[in-house]
Amino acid sequence: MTEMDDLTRAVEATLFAAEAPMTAEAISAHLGGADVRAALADLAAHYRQRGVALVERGNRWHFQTAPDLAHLLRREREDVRRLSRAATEVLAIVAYHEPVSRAEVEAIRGVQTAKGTLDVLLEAGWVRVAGRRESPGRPTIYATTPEFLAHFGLASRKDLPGIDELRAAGLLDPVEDALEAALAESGEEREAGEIGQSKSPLAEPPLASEEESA
Amino acid sequence: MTEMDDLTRAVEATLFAAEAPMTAEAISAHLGGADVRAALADLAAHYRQRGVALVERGNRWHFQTAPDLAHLLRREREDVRRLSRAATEVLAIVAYHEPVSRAEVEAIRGVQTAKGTLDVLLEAGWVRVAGRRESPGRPTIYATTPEFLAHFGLASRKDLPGIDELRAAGLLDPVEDALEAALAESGEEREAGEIGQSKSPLAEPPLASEEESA
Amino acid sequence: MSELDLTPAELEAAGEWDGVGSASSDDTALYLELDGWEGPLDLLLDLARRQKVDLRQISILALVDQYIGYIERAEAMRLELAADYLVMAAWLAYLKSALLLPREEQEDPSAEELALRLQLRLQRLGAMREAAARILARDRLGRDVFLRGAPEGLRVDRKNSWQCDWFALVQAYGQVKARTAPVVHMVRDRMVMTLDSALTRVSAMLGVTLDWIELQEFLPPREGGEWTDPRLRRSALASSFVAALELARLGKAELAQDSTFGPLHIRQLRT
Repeated sequence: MTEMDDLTRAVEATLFAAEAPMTAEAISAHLGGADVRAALADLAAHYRQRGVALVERGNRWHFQTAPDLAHLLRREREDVRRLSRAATEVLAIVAYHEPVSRAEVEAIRGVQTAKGTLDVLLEAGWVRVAGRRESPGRPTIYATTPEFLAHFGLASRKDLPGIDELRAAGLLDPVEDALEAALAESGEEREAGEIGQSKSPLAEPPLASEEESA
Repeated sequence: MTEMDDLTRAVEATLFAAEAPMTAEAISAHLGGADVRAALADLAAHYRQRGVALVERGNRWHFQTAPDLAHLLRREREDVRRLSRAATEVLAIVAYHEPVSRAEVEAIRGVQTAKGTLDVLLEAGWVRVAGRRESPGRPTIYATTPEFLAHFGLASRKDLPGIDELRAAGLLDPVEDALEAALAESGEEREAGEIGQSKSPLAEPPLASEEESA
Repeated sequence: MSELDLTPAELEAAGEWDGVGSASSDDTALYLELDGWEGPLDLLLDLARRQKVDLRQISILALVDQYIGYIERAEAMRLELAADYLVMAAWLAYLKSALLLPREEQEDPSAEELALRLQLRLQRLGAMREAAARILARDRLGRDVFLRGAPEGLRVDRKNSWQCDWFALVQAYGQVKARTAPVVHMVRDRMVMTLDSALTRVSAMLGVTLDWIELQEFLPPREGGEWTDPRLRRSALASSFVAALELARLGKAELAQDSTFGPLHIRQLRT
């Protein structure tokens, strides 16, 4: 490395610390009137191939990150995240019932839907706002997008399995039924007192607030 | 000028663009996991005699103007925090004795420390709460931060002015320890029981309360 | 500035002291203003510095005299003295008298020990005060050295890539449907024996005989495949049991069970 003269060092430090681009005159005034042109030229040459460049724009000088490294300033990081259970349910309801309002989604789910849950689906690009329903309150209605079909490998919404198919696959069996079936199978000899297993309708409030967030 | 390798350029650009000092790990993470230690050493050497220097403060790296150019760059409006004498003393005691409890600070200063004094240092980001001491009362203990090192141009606490001499002279040890050592040295003929045990109420004057706030 | 062996005057020159207790003034010019000191120890340290010797060699006796003299002058000028200063004065007066006593008459802890302790404290405070001045005299960020004035800043934009598969979607819909279905499910009729019918049945059967009858006998006969529903059987057993308890409570029947979990027997009570 070559020795730098003091003026060049001073110009370098001044421009480095400056909060805005400076004209050669302003730098000179700051440094007691020295002629800084040679120093600026030296510095510009020195920084030409470094990670930082000294550039002149409209007579004002400033340091900036080398243009080819600009991508370092803004990096994108993609976090792969699994859709939460709640969001998956909302997505499924939108897909099966579209176009559907949030109130309708909630009625079908039986739980309130956090605002963030729909936002996640909008962000993922799987659900879009499909206008407003011409009914009191004119609620926003939602529908799925072509990206939704593409992501799930569906040619159209008709490809979603119907209710009968779901039932055949056992996906519609209520949890309680499955439990009782299991009990009846294993527990012929159980005591009578155990009958009380079947849930009363009051065991679950109709509209619980959503525990699981998106 | 010699050709720079891409990684060194990227490290240079990253640190130039960064708004706060960065650890080598953070730089590495930003640049996709590359080992940046060699690049940092190269850059530090390159900038050693320039108007701008690459420095390491508490494991964090940043560029700053060269100290000898201070007279050229000093601004009309200093943006350094003015500290009260009390705050300055507390800061020094925390730095040289860390981790240290408030009671220990007060024992050295001989006055109670106003709550605001420590708050000023916490707010400046120079002192942090470093947990609690596992002793009766579990007092909160304080230590300095990387920002403290950066602000005062210290690479690490080892850089604290005169810390080695102070330690060698025993001036960082508690008074009790020093007293015992001194008595053991001078008073071979004394009875062991006499040494530093059982403090009488008169053994030490009480703490004064701090009138001056930070 | 050299970082070692700063004199008090240089400490002042470091420029950050707000304190008024200037050590560079000489003894006669002592400010009679206690606000300048941060307590008695601070004043003592200042007085000690005036001895212009290493803190390890200060004369405690001289220091005590100076302090007490200072306090007396302040009192003579009718200045309000903070209690701390008076307490220290009293303590120092005690220390002085103890130091002047012959050694053997001294109490424990000895006056020398007390003096040494005071000296050690002054040394420590003095060391920290110098250290503070040295720290403040370093090249400070924003005063002597500067960070880049207009850093571009580094930004990491987080983008979420959401994952969900076909099966999870369909399964979720099935679960929603299943979860909201129980309203229908719960009203499904179930074969049960009510308590009323059990009461009637047990009462009627008890009227037939005076012998002990096992509770099991009261259950409806297994015929016509009706018993294939185990739930009806359990319901009948439970209802009959409650009916038996009710009859016993009413004094119409008595119950007996030979062993825990053994067969439960019931018979009519003669009235």
